[in-house]
Order: sequence, then C-alpha cells, then structure tokens
Amino acid sequence: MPYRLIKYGLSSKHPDKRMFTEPSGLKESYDAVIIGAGGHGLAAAYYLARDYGITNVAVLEKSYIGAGGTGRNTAIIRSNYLTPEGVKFYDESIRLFKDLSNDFDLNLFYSERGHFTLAHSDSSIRTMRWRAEVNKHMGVDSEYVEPEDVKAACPPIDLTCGGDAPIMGALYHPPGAIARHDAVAWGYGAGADERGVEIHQGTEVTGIDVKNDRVVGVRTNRGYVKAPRVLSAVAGWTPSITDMIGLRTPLTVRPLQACVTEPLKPFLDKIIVSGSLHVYVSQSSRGELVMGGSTDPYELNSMRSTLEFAEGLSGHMLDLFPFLSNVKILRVWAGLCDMTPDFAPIMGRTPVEGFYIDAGWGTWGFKATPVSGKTMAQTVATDREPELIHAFRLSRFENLVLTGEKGAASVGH
Amino acid sequence: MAERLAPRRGEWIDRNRPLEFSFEGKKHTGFAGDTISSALWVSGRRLLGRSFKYHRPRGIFSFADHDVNVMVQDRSLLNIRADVTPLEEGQKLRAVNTVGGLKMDLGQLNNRLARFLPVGFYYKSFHKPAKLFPYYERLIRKAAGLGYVTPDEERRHWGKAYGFADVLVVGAGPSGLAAAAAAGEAGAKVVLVDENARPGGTLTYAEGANGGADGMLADLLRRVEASPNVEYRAETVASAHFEEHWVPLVHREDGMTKMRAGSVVVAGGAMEQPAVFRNNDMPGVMLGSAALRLIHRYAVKPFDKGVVLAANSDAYGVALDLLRAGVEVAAVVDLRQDGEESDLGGAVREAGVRVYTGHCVYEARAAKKGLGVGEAIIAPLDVQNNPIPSRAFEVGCDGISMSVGWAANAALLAQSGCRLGYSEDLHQFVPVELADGIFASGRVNGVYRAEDKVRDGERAGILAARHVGEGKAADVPAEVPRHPGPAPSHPYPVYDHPKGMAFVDLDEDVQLKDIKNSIQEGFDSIALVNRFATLGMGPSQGKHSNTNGIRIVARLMTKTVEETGTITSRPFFHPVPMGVLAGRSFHPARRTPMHRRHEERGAVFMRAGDWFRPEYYATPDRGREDAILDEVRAVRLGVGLIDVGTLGKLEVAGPNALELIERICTGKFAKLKVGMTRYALMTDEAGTITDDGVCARLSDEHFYLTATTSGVDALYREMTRWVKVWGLDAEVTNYSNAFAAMNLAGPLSREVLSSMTDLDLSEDAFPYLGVREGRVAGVPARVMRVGFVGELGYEVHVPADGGLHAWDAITEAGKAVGIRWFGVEAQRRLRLEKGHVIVGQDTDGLTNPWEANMGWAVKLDKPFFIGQRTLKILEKRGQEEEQRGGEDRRLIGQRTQDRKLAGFALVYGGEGPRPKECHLAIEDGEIIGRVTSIAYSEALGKVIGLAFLPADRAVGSCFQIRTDGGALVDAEVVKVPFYDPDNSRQKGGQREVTYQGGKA
Amino acid sequence: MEGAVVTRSPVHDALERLDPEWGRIGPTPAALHFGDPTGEDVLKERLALCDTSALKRLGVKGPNAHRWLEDQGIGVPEPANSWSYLPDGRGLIARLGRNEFLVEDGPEGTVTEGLGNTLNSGARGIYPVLRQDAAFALTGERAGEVMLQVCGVDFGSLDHEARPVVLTRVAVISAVVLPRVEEGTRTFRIWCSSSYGMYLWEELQEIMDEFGGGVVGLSALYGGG
Amino acid sequence: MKILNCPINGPRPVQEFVFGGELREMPDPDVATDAEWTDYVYNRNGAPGLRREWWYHLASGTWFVAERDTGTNDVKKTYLYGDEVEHG
Repeated sequence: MPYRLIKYGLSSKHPDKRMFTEPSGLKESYDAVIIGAGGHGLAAAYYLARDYGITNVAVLEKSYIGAGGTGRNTAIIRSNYLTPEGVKFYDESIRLFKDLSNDFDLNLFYSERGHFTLAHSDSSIRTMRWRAEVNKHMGVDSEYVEPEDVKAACPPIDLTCGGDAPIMGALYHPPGAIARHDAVAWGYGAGADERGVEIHQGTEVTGIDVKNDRVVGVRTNRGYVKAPRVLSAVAGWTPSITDMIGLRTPLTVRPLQACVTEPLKPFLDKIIVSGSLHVYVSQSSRGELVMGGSTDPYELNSMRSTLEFAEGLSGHMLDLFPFLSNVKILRVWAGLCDMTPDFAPIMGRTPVEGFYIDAGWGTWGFKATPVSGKTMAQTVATDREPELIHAFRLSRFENLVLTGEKGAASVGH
Repeated sequence: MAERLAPRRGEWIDRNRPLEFSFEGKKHTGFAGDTISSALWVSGRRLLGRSFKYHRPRGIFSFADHDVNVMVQDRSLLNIRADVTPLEEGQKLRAVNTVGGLKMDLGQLNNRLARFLPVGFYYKSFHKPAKLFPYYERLIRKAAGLGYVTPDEERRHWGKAYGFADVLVVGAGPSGLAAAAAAGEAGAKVVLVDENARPGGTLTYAEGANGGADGMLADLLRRVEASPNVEYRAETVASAHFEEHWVPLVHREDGMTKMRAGSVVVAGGAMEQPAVFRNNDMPGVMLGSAALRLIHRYAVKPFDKGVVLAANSDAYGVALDLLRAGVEVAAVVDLRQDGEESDLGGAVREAGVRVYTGHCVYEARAAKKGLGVGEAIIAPLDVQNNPIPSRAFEVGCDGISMSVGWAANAALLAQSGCRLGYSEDLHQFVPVELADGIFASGRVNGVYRAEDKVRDGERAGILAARHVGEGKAADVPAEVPRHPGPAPSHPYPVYDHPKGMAFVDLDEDVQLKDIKNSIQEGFDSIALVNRFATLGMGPSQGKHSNTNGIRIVARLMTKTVEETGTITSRPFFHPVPMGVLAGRSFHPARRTPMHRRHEERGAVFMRAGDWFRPEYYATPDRGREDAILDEVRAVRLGVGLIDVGTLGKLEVAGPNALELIERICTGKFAKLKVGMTRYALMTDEAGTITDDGVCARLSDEHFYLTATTSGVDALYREMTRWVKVWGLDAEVTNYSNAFAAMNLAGPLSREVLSSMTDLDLSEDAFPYLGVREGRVAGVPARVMRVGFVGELGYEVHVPADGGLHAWDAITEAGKAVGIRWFGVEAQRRLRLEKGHVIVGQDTDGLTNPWEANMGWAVKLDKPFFIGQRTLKILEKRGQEEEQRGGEDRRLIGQRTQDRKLAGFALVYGGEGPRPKECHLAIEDGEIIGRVTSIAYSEALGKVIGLAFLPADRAVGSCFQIRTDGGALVDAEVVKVPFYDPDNSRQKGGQREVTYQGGKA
Repeated sequence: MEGAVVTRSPVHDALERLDPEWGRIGPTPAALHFGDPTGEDVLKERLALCDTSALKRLGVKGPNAHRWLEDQGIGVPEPANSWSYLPDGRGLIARLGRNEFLVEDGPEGTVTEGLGNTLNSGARGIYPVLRQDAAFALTGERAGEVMLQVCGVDFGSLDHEARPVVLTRVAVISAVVLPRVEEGTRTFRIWCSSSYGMYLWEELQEIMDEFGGGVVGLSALYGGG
Repeated sequence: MKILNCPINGPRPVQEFVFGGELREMPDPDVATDAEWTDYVYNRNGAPGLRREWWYHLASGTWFVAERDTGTNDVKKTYLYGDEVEHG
C-alpha cells in the first residue's frame, strides 16, 4: 500500500493542509490579473509564479474553481491534430501533462488509453490519413488503421454500426489519454496559491479600464483593482470580456453537452470517437461511460441541456455498442464552447497593450491546459508570444492567414 | 424469520400468484406485486447489497429508489434497482459489485481499510513512483463499476412517441390527484403520471399519520376516473423538465413519451431524509416511510423489535403502524427536547411505548452474529443538539426506523427555472418563485396535512388549467398556508462519532468526516465538496444525501443553508436506459430511381450523405481494381453509362435569374448563349471554394444549375436567402430529387443516344457544352454535352419517375456496342486523367480558386460575387509579396499561402509502395505538400495524381512522397490534362487514343 | 426504338414484392388491391398504408400563381397552408406556404393534364414546379398513433374544418402532411421527396406492423378499381 | 424542446429549422476598407444578448428573422425579412 495511505491510517487527524488559503479581500493593485480560475487561468498563474517569479497576481473567478469548461469537459487528451502547428502545440501539452502528478504531488489519474477516431466514409478516411501523416512527420505516435485493427483493440464494437454507416477505417493515437479534469485545476491552483498567487472565487469582473490603448485596471463586484497586465482565460465567456474593451473577435458560443452512465464493470479500455456519428466515449476509473457529442446546432450562451442531445447520442452509441440498450444515462450537463472559424485557438497579445487573450478553446480546451498556461505565462511575463503559438494570433483573421485545423471540415474532441 | 402479515386492505400483492426467483443462487418465493426487495425482505434476507467504496453490508433503506443499496443483476439486465423493480417469475438475481458473492465479498476488506482511504484518497496516492501507477490503476479500474454488460446481447428497441397535454400533473398523491381532477373538471386535457405501481402516494402507506385516509383516496380516485379529460399513467417517471414544458415520460416497458404540456403541476411530494449517526447504513436501519411501505403495500414486517428515531409527527404514526403490525417498539427516541405534542404522541405513550425526548441514536451496533442491527446506542442531547456519550445507553433491537424530516422532491421545479428558497420554519427548500406555466402543490410546496394537500392540489390544478385558457369560470381556492405547527423536518439530524462511519451519502460511502476534511483542504463551497468528496454524485444523485450535505457544509462554514446554496439538479431524475432514449433512431436513406438495377448488377455501394451510389459493379471473375479498370476502359474505348442522379440540380428562373447567378458564381454568365452551358464555381465570403457545377441557360430568364451532391442543400439555402436580401425577382427550385440523371460517355455515346431521341445530335446542331430539351426514350429530357470524364458524352436529366425507363432503354440500345455501367470510382479516375478537381477531395476548408488552379473561372473584374472582395485582397497581397521577392514563403503543411494543385506522375518503374490520397510531399525533411488524388491510369500506363505543391514548382521538377511505412517515392510534376491535353475527344474530335495498357 | 414509356412510383419495388393487382394511371403502374378487397376495407378502418404516388400531380408557384389558377377555374384555398377539393371532388389542391400550390388528381382525374397544357414557363410570376413526390396515405383509427411515433406536430389540436396543410418532419425527413377525414376514415396524406420514398415507406410499414396495420391498394382508398 | 414560431408555418420544434447566424449588413465592397471587410467576414457578436438572427424552416424552405436572446434562449419575435410584423 502506498505510503501516503498508511499516513492517513496512522494519523488521528486528517493530515492534509488546505490546498487553497482562506479567502481574503482584494488588494489595491496587482502586477497581473488573470480572469478565470479554470484550468487555463490557474495554469498561467502557476507558471507565472514558478517560472517568472511573478507572484503578485490575482486570479478572479466569478463562480468557483473549475466551474466552467474545466469541470464540464470529458477529459480527453490527445495531440493527433491536423496542422503541424496544432500537432506541435498539443504534443507539448501532453509532454507537460505527464509530469503534472509529480509536480503537484496530486494524482491526476493521467491514464493512457489509446484513442480511435473512426471513419465511416471515404472522405473521412482521407482526413484520418492526412492527420496520421502529419502526426508521424511531427513525431507523434499516430497511424491510420483498418477496421479489423479497431475490432482487435475494442472487441465489443459493432463494425457495421447496425449496418447503416459501417466503420471503414480509423486514426489510432496510442498516447490518447484521459485524466481527472477537476484535479488539473486544483493542482495548478494549489501550486499557484502556494507561491503567493491569490485566487478570488465569487469575484466577477464587471469592467476593464483602458487608458490610451493600455490596460490600467479591472472593475469587479468586490471593488476596483489596478493592474498593468490582464489575461482573459474565460473560454466560453470571452466575448463578454472582450466587449468590455471593444475588442472584436470571430468567437461564437455554443453549448457542448455531455453525460455519464451509471457505473459499469470495465469493458471499454479505449477512447472511441466518431465524428460522423457525433459520439465520443471513454470509461472512467469509476466505471461510468463518459460520453459527448458535437456542439449544439445553434449559438447559445446558456448551459441548459436538451433531450434531443440525449436521444441522438444514445442512438449513435447503440450503433457502435448495441448491447448497451439497458445501460442508463445518469446525468446530462452542458458547457460553453467559444468556437473559431478554423477550429484553432486565439492566443497572445491584442491591439490593447497589456491585455492578453487565451480563447477560442471550442471543444478542445482541456487537453491544452498545461501548454496554454505555460505559453500565456511567457506572453504575459515578456509581452512576447513564444513561437509555439504564433499560428494562433488573433491577427490571423484580418491577415487572412487561417490555421486550418478544421481541414476538410472534420470533427473530433 | 419474518413472514407475511395477515392480508390487509389496499395491499399491492396478489397472494394467489406466487413467483419463484433466486438471489445469490438461493431460491425464494414472493407474490406478484412484490418488488424484488420486499420479496427478499419477507424471505428473511437482510444483507441485500454491498456499498460502492467500502463494500459495507446494506439492506433496505429508503425503499423508494432514493438510494442504491440494493442493486442487482439478472443475467444481462444490469443495475436493477430492486427496491422498486417488480418481482418476476424466474429472475436469477445477484448483487452487483461483489468479489466472490455477497456474503463473503472480499471487497469488504476495504471496510477494514477505510481509515486508510479518506476523502479524495485517490488524488493523493498511487502516482509515486510514476512507473507504478499503471499497476495501481489496473487494480482501481477492476474495482470500479457496479453491474456488468454482456457484449453479445442484442440491441433492444423501444418505441418512442410524441405526446401532448394541456396540463401534465407529476405525482398521483393526494395533491396530484386533486390537481388532475380539478384541471380535468375545468376542461383541460390532463395527463397524470406517477412512478409507483398504484396512485395514492402517502395515502397508500401512512395510515397512522393520516387516519381514515383511504376514504379520501377512494374519493379522489372516483373523481379522477369520472373525468374523461384525465389520462392516468402508472409506473411512469417524469424524468426531467426541458425548455418549453418538454417532459420525457419514461415507462420501463413502453418506452418514452416526449410530452409537451401547456402547463405542469409538480406534485412529487417529498423524499424522506435520514439521520446521520455511526453505522446509520447498517441493514435494519431504514427510513420510517420505508418501514410503512413494507407493511402497508407488501404486508411485510420490517423488523420484529424496533427503535423509532423521531423528529416529527410522522415518526409517531410509524410507531403506531409498527405496533399494529405486531412489531415491538422498544423505544421512540425523539431528537426534540419537548417531543411530540399532537394526539399521535399521546396515542404512542398510551400504547406503553417508552419515549425518550431530547435523545438521539448515537450509534447502531451489529447483532452478535449477522450483519444487521443488534442494538441502538441512545444518547441524550444537550441544548446545542450535541450528544452526551457519557450518558449513552443501549437498547436491543433488530431495526431502527428514522423519521427526522423530508426534502422537497423539487428536481423538475429547479430544472424548469423556479427559484427555491430554504424555509427556516419548515427546514426544507420550497418554491419561492415559479416559472411560467409551472405550479407546485403538496409537500413539495411545504404543505403536509392530507386535507391541506388536497386543497393545495385543487388550487394548482385550476391555475394550471387557466394557464392554458380552460376553466376561467371556476373560482380559484385560496392559497393554502404552508405547514403550521412544529416543522416536519429537523434542522440538523447529524451526530458525529469519534469512530466515524456516520454516512451522509450511502451511494458513495461519503461520511460526515469526509465533508469536514474536504473543507479543511479548502474545498469550501457546496459545489467543490460535491466534486471533491463526490457527495451526491452517485446513482441516486443525492436524493437522500444533498439535504444533510448542504446543512453540514453550511454549519461548518457558519453560513445559512440559503447562503450555502444547492447542488444543481440535472436530468435525469431517475436514470434512463439508452435504448429508451434512442427509440427507433431513424437512419434516413436516399435512393435514385435506378437503385434496383444497381443492386441487380452487384453494385458495391458507397454512401454520400444519405445517398447510396455505386462505387463500382462487382464482376464474379474480376477483383475490385480490375472491375474498375474495365469500367474506365469501356468509357475510353466504347461507351459507358453512370447514374449521376445524386448531383445537385437547381432551377433558377425569373427576370433576375441571371443577376442572381452572377452574384453567386465567380464567373461571367451574361454572354452565355441560350442552349449553352458553362462551368460554375462558388466561393464563400472568405473566398474559399464551396461548390462547383455546370450552369445551363435554357432561355434568357431560365437557368439550370448543377452542384455537388453534398453541397447543393446549403447552396440552395444560401441562394434563396440572398434572393430575399437583395430583393431579386427570381425563383430558385431545388430539383435534386425531381430529376434523375445519367451520363452516357464514350466515343460511341452519340451512336447509342441517337437511336432513341428526337434531338439532332450532329456536331453543329448540338455542339460541345450545348444543352437541349427533347425526348429520350420517350421521356422528356434535358441533355447536356459535358466533358467531365473527357470523352464525347451526354448528361441526360429526366423526371425521376421516368429515370428507370430511360436508363433501361439506353442500356438496351447500348448492348449492341457493348455499353458498360460505371461507378463513382471509375468516374473519379476518368476525371483525374483530365485533371479535373473534385471539390471537397482536391480542395479543403481553406482552398481558394487560385490554389485549385481555377483562377480562369474567377472574374475579379465583374461588379460583384460572393467572396470577390476577399479574393481581391488576396490578389493584392500576393502581388505585394511578389515584389518583396517572395522571402518568408516557407510552406508549412497545408497552411501555405502560395500552394497550388499540380498534376504529377510517379516515376518509379515496376513495383514499389503506392502512395495514397493525403500522403505528404516531402523535401529536405519538410512537408511541402499533400497528395489529394492518385490512381493508376491504364491509358497512360502510369500512376498519376494531383497534389498541393509550392506554386513555383515547374513541370518536369521532381519531388518525393512519403508512403505508408515511411518509404519515399519519386514523382514528377507533369502538365494537366494528363490525357488528351487539348480536349479534342470530348469536343467530338475523333483523335486516336494511345492506350498503353499494362499495369504499374 | 421508342417503346411505350413506363413511369414508376418510388416504392414500386416494395409494392411488387407484395404481388398486388396492378392497374395503371397514365403511364404509371398503380397497385389497386393486395388480396381480398373486403379485407382491405377492414384494414383501412383500423390502420393502413397506401401508396398514392401514381396519382397525377402538378406544381406551380410564384406571385401570380394564385391568380393564374383562378383564371383556370380552380377554386384556390385562401389561407396559407390549407387545401381544398378540386371541382371534380376527388382531386385536391394544397397551398404550400403562400405562393406555391400542389394540385393532385384523383385516380381518373384530368385537371392536372388540363393545367399542364396551358402552363408555359415564360409567363410572368408563374413558375411550374416539377412534382416527383413519393405520396402515401395513412388511414384508420390508429393512424394518429403512428403519426405520433414519427412526427412532432399535434394534429389532434388542429382545426380540421380549416383544412390544414402541414409542412413538417416525418421520421426526420421533410414532408407535407395533410390530415383529413375521408368518408369517415381518419387519413393522413403524406408527400415527401421521391428519393426518400422507399425509406419512409419501410419505416411506416414497420411501425404499422407493431400497431396491427397493413398495406392496402389505391382502390381501397378511392373505391372502384 | 425549443419551439420557434415560423411566420408562415407557425410554432414548430427547433429541429425543423436550420440556424442561419446573426443578421448582418454587408458593407459596400467597393467602399469598405480591407479591415472593414475582413471584420465583416470573420468577426461576430458572441456575447449573450438580444440579436436578430436568420432561421430557415427546412420543410417549407422559409427564411425568416428571429429576435432571440442568446443568453436566455428566449425568442422575442419572428418575422419575414423586411417585414417586422410580430408573430409571437
């Protein structure tokens, strides 16, 4: 039995100290303010403090730690993207992810399960091979495989999908993993907190003050704070923040819904994704099937869930796994996705000096948590974007140089 | 050994229908009407399940699907909630989540180790050293889960219906029945649902509490039955509330009705809540309402000698009912200092039951042998409601019933957007602001006395009817005041114990101390406790744990319950099987009129959206590749026929038809002569290629525009939208389904067609790119001379109902010259030899016309087209870059700004790895491009293809393609078209074909 | 080699498999009966599916279509999305939205033919619409229940006096539904794109089997044959 | 399920419709600067609030305008393009 558990057994009192210090009041000014205590915001705070010694930082969260996309996503981590820029970026994220449990001394249950993206048409076969080729070129373990290989790795799957849209091939990505999403935010939060960063929950930003195109401070429901540097890391809530300083972006917001079943004995080892069937599924270490689909069919900034989602998802799940008819869906929820036209994020500096943006995380934000934190910390600390995120600048739209993560328009999470 | 009580009025079991079943391999009998749990309990079984984390012994607790102590598996049926699932003949039941059976469950080791597995333990361990984690993880994953699935099980299909009602009433207790009756009598169409097998709610079990209640029940049922407007559905769960009063009604067997209601009355009652004390999860410890249901519905004695834990009048009703059922009531332990003042209290004392006021059950202890309760440790409470262990004493018993309070069953209210507030008088959440069209009545509304519930139901029913415009006449009864007198719920029935095991959430084995520790670690809000301690995360979704959980967090944070807030109530109220949600799950399929012929000829189909298209026609003696080459050859040397009916086809007519086409397409069409066609390319506002096709001018104001199979619906939508925005006088009609279409192609096509049409096919009368209207095989047809496959060819469009006739006639006429049908794959190869682009295959989500070598189709000098402005910017930037001498033009994957589609041919002789579509072009270890199309051309005796390459690659220059397995093969940039470069053949010229034959 | 043209219902093959008694409407084979006519009448009252695709149809739209039809002596239903009988009392004219009309003859009707001859595409504000529908009739007491399995519209709440026409989704594809009572029998007339015809036919048939319905011929619907 | 009120076909479940995005004025391409044009092409108003949107009723091919609050999903009114008559 691990030592830590023995410690619990032997100590009469619960031995763990607070991960987050008691809430205090806001200071008058900070070197930097980060809006949003989700994974991205807290990761940026963590690396600002750890790598740049910038600790006079306030993370302002209108709700609670990890209340947004961090606690609502389906915790899939992969780097088998389409563009070299995307592949490099997400691969760095995976590299960082692997060390986090040790960095934090907190078990994120980072679990490499292997990730299949199924193709049901010759056009998606082409996209899968395209991704595989780019991935391999960038040194990412990723291969186009045949239906038999899918069956071998995931015996319960019905390759015919009920005869309707047979599986014709797949992109296999062995490093594809899942992790405890909440713990990622908690780990970064605790690490930042430990280094002196203040995390203020229940603190809503109501305005941002700009003087001659430079950020000077932030207004909140708990008072005004001066800050020369402000990072917005609020994903689905970004447009409300950028509107405060009149910054125009291509972001539109749609709900993305997900659900879990009752716990089942483990039968699904792999992460299975089907763009054309709008399904992605993995089985958690608790035994629940964690499932999601594609974003809602129209823009909406509210996290209501719909029956249509549960109906559609169930139908498609049963196309893949017909024997799950009697398995019950326990809980359905939604998160908000800030979508970009090219399915790549928006990161870096903005026309407003001192205001930095980390957005456009659509359905792919969780897997980028560590690398976005690291690169945005560098951007905020040095006021220069690292090469790794050049392709994600906001200016790419005005310059008509998009990043094409959408490729031939294929979906995946 | 327990046994059935004497037959009692209103019992739910049918004693004439005994049912045999087995549990954990042992045979038992019960009666029809029993639930699995009641049948097991009456058979003397007390250990019915094991808990999720510690594998602690568990028995009946809420007996209402508010906990999952008793979850069983019946062969392939998993996670059956035994408390509420009807007993059936021949069920072979096993408890879920045990290791080696329920009794000897090895998992209970975890219980011994509990102190080593505190809250969030899995976050704190197993990750060091990292290399050991996979090993721990395997163990943890194995321990996870409840029931198991059986992969060879077939899919079960449920029907799924839409439903409509003026008023939906949820809950058929006294207030629900009254609401349904009142709404129905007011003239509203009412649907009344209840998850129980029979209507009546509390009236079917709480005899002591509402004496003479069944008279009331009978009256209510009479009223409901009398009303033709009321439809009652038993065993039906209102599983959630979605936008616009959209409520899925779920029935185990009948599946789901998606009910749209004009208004909804939520009369779901209240869920009894447990007290928290050491070992409160032990078999034999149960809620008072559970004990009563056992007695009154199933004639089952809950235990022989019981202690009644009390904090409200209900407890005294329970005590009386227990006595009547022949249970010895060892003591009533009342948490309240001044006990029960109502007559019920008196009645209990008169019955000689010992009542301890201001006391609590401090601990439950197991019987010497066995896993159930053996005695209750009772301790007095000080004025702060803290137990005084030093003065504790024990009372022997085999059961403890808890009646300490209720939680409003308000899930639907919360989901519908009603605001709930915590009433400090009632110590429960009650609706303070109702959403539009939502009404609450009964205990969910804080109304507890039977007669009050009926009045409250009447009121809600009439209001709900009025909301949909019925029963204006009926006068609305006055507001029914919330429960007067002592609160039905105790504010804090939570009693700590140094040895722990005081459970708040039984699903997840969440103890009181776990919540304390979560907060100590800084997870100091209800939301974070919910996530960190997994409070309320289990299969019963906090039904028995959220209320106490919130109270505990509030107490520890020294906040009010109101300030502490609630845990968001998410769908579904009870979990719903995926098969029920999926229902029939329709899979639409589109077929052309010739589909049957394709099947007969052994076509191998491929899907294009909903469409079925023949990829090629399988021939017995030839493989796929050969069959396709045969089809290609037939078109090049003779004549072939392909079904192109899935093509998009748009009719554009009216005075502004031309103007519309000019604005939608990149080319110029003003000078297009009537009777002629021209290639049409469409871009979006970003200048990205979205679709292409052929535009035929049938008259000055009448055009026929083809588009891609997958693109046409979006194109049609956009065109009709722009017609509105631009105020054009033009009609666009989507004829993609109305017209069948086939392409007759090959040097002999004219010969074949001429035999069956009134059209003059001579070169001058019907030139290349011409369009004519006439008859083909007697069917009115539009015929276009197109060159997609690079041979003399006629695309014949006829009304769909004549499609098969025309197809058969052409085929018949072609027999003499060996006509051959060809499929999509052959067509792709034929067009590749011509270097024609397929939008969506040779282009991607960012491709502009120049990149696709289609600059010739783009007219930047015309007034306007969608995307023109962006393309002008791109052109300008291109020129600027040109002047800058084109530095910084490194190609990065497909994100280049100066890539171009180029034709290429492989230069290897003989065998070698064959590149595939989307393989990458590589130079100096860098990606310089990507293959978009590639195939073997028999005509040229080469493997040819199209690839995105740097724009400056000249014909004759070489590059390499990385194939599967990494081998690089050499390719040379060659001029397109590869085949018949000056297009003389499709223009009808009779140039000789040089046909290489042979294979790569 | 111009043989007599034969046009086919989109579900011709499905009908053929049931070996009906064939008749013809113009160039289109129509299934008149499947076995014993009296049996069909019983089915028709309980629950039956009938292919009416063979009936002659004509479509016209545009701002002046309304007036043009009146000029041809066709009584045009006034409100958008409503229908009325053709003068012969057998065929019908449905107004799809505001400016589009679907005219359908009864089995022996000739209205569409007459209109077709006078309808030339040149005319201002009048655009012929080539109708190539799969057309079905769903009849009987239980027809409403079947519709509830495939369509989210509350037909029960519609005012049938107003002769509503409903453009909606049936089994997730677009369709025109005309609910009415024909000689005392609850009937839903359904038109959908011919390419989806076979799909919708099979879905409806499967559901009908569950509800104890069956397929009947055109004569069961229109009598005679 | 969300109900949309089509000005021609009346109230229908949202699945009968296709979302057409926010109703936006195209700047005059001959007058607009490159920056104004690319702003029109790519930038959007993603913040919650009342917006005029395009919606399309599939079965009837009807385009219409809905005034919808993207924060609450409440549809204030719907009408045909160019005619602002209220339809619930």
